[in-house]
Amino acid sequence: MPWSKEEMAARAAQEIPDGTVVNLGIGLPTLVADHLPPERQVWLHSENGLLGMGPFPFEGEEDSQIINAGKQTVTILPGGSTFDSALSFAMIRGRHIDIAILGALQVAENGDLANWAIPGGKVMGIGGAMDLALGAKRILVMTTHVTNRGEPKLVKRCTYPLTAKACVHRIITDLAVIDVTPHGFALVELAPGVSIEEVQAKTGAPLRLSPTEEVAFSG
Amino acid sequence: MPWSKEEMAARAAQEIPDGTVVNLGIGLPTLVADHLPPERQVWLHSENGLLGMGPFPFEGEEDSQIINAGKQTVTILPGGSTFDSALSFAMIRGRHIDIAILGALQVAENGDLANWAIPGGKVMGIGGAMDLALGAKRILVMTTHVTNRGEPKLVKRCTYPLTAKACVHRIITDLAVIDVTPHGFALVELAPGVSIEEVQAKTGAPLRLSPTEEVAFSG
Amino acid sequence: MVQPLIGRHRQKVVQSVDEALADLFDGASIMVGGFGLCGNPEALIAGVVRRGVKDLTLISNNAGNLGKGLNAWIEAGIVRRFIGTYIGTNEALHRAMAEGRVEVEIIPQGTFVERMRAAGAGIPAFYTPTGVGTVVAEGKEVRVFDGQEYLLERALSADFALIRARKADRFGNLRFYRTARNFSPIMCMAARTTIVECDELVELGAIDPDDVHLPGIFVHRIVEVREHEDPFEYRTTRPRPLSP
Amino acid sequence: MVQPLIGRHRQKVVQSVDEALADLFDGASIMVGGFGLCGNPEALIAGVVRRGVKDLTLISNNAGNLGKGLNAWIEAGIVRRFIGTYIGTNEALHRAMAEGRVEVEIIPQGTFVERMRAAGAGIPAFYTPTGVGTVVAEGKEVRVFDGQEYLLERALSADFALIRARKADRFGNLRFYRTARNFSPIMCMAARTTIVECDELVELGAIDPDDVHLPGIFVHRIVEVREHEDPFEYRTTRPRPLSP
Repeated sequence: MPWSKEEMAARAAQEIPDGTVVNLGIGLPTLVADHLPPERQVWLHSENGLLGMGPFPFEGEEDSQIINAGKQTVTILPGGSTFDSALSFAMIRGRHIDIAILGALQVAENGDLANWAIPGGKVMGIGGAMDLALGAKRILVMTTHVTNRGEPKLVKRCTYPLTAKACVHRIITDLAVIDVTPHGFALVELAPGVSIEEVQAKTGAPLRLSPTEEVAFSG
Repeated sequence: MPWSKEEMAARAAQEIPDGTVVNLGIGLPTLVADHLPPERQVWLHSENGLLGMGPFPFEGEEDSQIINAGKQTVTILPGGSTFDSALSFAMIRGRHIDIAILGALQVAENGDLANWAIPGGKVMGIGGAMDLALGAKRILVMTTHVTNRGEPKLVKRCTYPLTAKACVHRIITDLAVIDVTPHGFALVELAPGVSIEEVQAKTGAPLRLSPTEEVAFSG
Repeated sequence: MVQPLIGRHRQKVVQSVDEALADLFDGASIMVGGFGLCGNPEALIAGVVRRGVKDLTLISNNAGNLGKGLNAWIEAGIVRRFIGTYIGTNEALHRAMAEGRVEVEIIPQGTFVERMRAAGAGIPAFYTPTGVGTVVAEGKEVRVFDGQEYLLERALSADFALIRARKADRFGNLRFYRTARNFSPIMCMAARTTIVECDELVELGAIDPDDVHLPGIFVHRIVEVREHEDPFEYRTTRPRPLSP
Repeated sequence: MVQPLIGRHRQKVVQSVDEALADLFDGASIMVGGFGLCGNPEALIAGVVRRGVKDLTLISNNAGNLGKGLNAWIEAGIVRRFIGTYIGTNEALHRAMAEGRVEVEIIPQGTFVERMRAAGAGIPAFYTPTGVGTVVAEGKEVRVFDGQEYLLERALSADFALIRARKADRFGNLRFYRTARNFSPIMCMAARTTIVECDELVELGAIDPDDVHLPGIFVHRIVEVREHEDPFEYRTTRPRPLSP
């Protein structure tokens, strides 16, 4: 059975070591925060100028001047700091962020990421996506394995406008965990009850089954 | 009679309008601060990261962590601020400083300034000199008219290593006030009892006597 | 002897928004602080519509949302060109784009703010890794340093910056509050004329020198505005735990 | 499943200067904060001499003065190369230069700090007006933007930064005091490993989020050192007015 969104978030949370700085993209990746065990010290960065982001506020304690990059009201943990956008993107572009978890429209087998525009669709904008994809030391992607129309999101070459080239390290979908290696996609883990054949059928590029035979990409 | 150092400083102080941000170089220019009338609101910038510098502290109130760019103990006026060197030089290079008053070894008739190194002499370093000469909107130079050995400091072409090209607007020496114009040096004012002939004799380039005939350089 | 003029730091506090905006002009480029609706100079934004200028180039991260903030400029038809990073659910802007009323230039957010910082810091151009191999690279110089490709990006200045601050003194030293800071201090540095709307005007010296977020050298005009809506864009909460 | 490692932000506080400096190595490049003797990490500077490393590249504005501060490194003969902006009356450095013991590279101060900021911000190179037409331009690309000449300058990084802060919490959020701030926050951003000597270690949350001068993301190691000399370089005073 494929993983639910919350199960995907829980699985992604396992990818976050203690003592790291992590940026969670808008949408699916935002869910990961709730699955980090309290004893694990993770510093969440929000590119609008906040490090040490806490959970959503209790009702009645919302402050419209304390938001995340998705413009949702959040809180600030002890040890948190606020700063201007130039410093915030110095953190990102300067490779000081350990992990960014991003959504995707397409990921290519060489690690190219497309996540900001659909050809012919409404222009939604770039925001911090290109800087994050390029700047964080390790890029995890969280996405459904296929589109609403059943088309693979993991492909040989992206056909949508790129966010950044060869930047993705690992992909967590509703069906599997897949690494981007120098030899293409490599299966790391399957959702319970999902077969290798199903994942391969829904992936637009060859899937290697023995990732341990290859040296994994490393940031 | 030539102006004394204090008289030069008093004359230079007349060049500073109310409501400006001014950087005073190390040495002679530092003396200008004492000649600013208290009602004139001048914000002194020190490139080590201080805006709103006040006078030297009263004895017993020195703080080794509050210094100017000459490493002298100073004070901070109400409305003063401290900041890092990157922001300090953003102020300078970004043309946010109204006036810098700098010392000089040589000034050329086209406004070239040499004030950081003597060929064959000890290397003293550049510090903030090049940024200030280049970045402040108006550059005043304070210097003795000739060297200890009687050689002109105002010259046709600098022979010492340059600080910046075509940057000087006005020069205040012990003998005169002289502008740099598109047509070379132009006399603005003489120290009392000093003759035009003496100034011309001690200046290494032609001195125009009717500055009002030319359009003055303006920052 | 030259009679000194009065410098621009002598008198910055003005008594009204209209006075603060008196020298705006048609065709001006205007930076506006804020991340979405957070940190907007609300009174200055409304004042610009009242002022009646047009053909503006708006430089701001988002251009408003939910009919609020800079949506007022889009709907008033006074923006000819928008330079920003994200549109998202900004329906006013989507409409204006579709109808050809507003030309839109989208920039990666890190490049957007770094270009403004460069303008304020006297840096005419810099290289960045962001956008290499994407549409952002079109028409731009690509250069290799130490084996990696970078794009050349130019400084981005503007005629005016309209900025919201929590506190200001009369020299223009500013304090911002929480994530309302975002692009504001950088825009103060980048614009030729910076106009600040502060919640509270304080005495010189009320802000400790070490606690000034943006020194007053970058500020040209200050107006105190005590009332703000500070709207929520997405009010998200979590359940309060039951008391034991 | 990959077993997560421990990230570098888990445990930064160390109990001694020697522990803080344990991984220094011969030939390392080391940035040291301070403007002259103001804002020096005194215990770390002394600790490096004790540590016994050599052939260092020292990146600091002045390299000490009056026999104090970084003069200790010059006199101990552990510096092979000095990159800074000003020597002035630094006799120890003048002697070492004359004797050919230390190679010196002098950079304009604004370029010096901007190159470090670039390194910390992921900018490999930028253009600056400073130094055009001077010896600083030698060997550098000159490029015209909008009719004015600029020099191409490269980012400046280092293996280590040794930094003094007034306050730090265990994540490494820092507060500096007055003009002791100078190059320190920028060096924290620029170095691969940033080691902070703080006067006072405070609890997480003791520094308000808006009052953090340098967020802890840029800090790798923290040691609390309560006693400092903080020497005067030039103690200048004015007469106290007589009481009436």
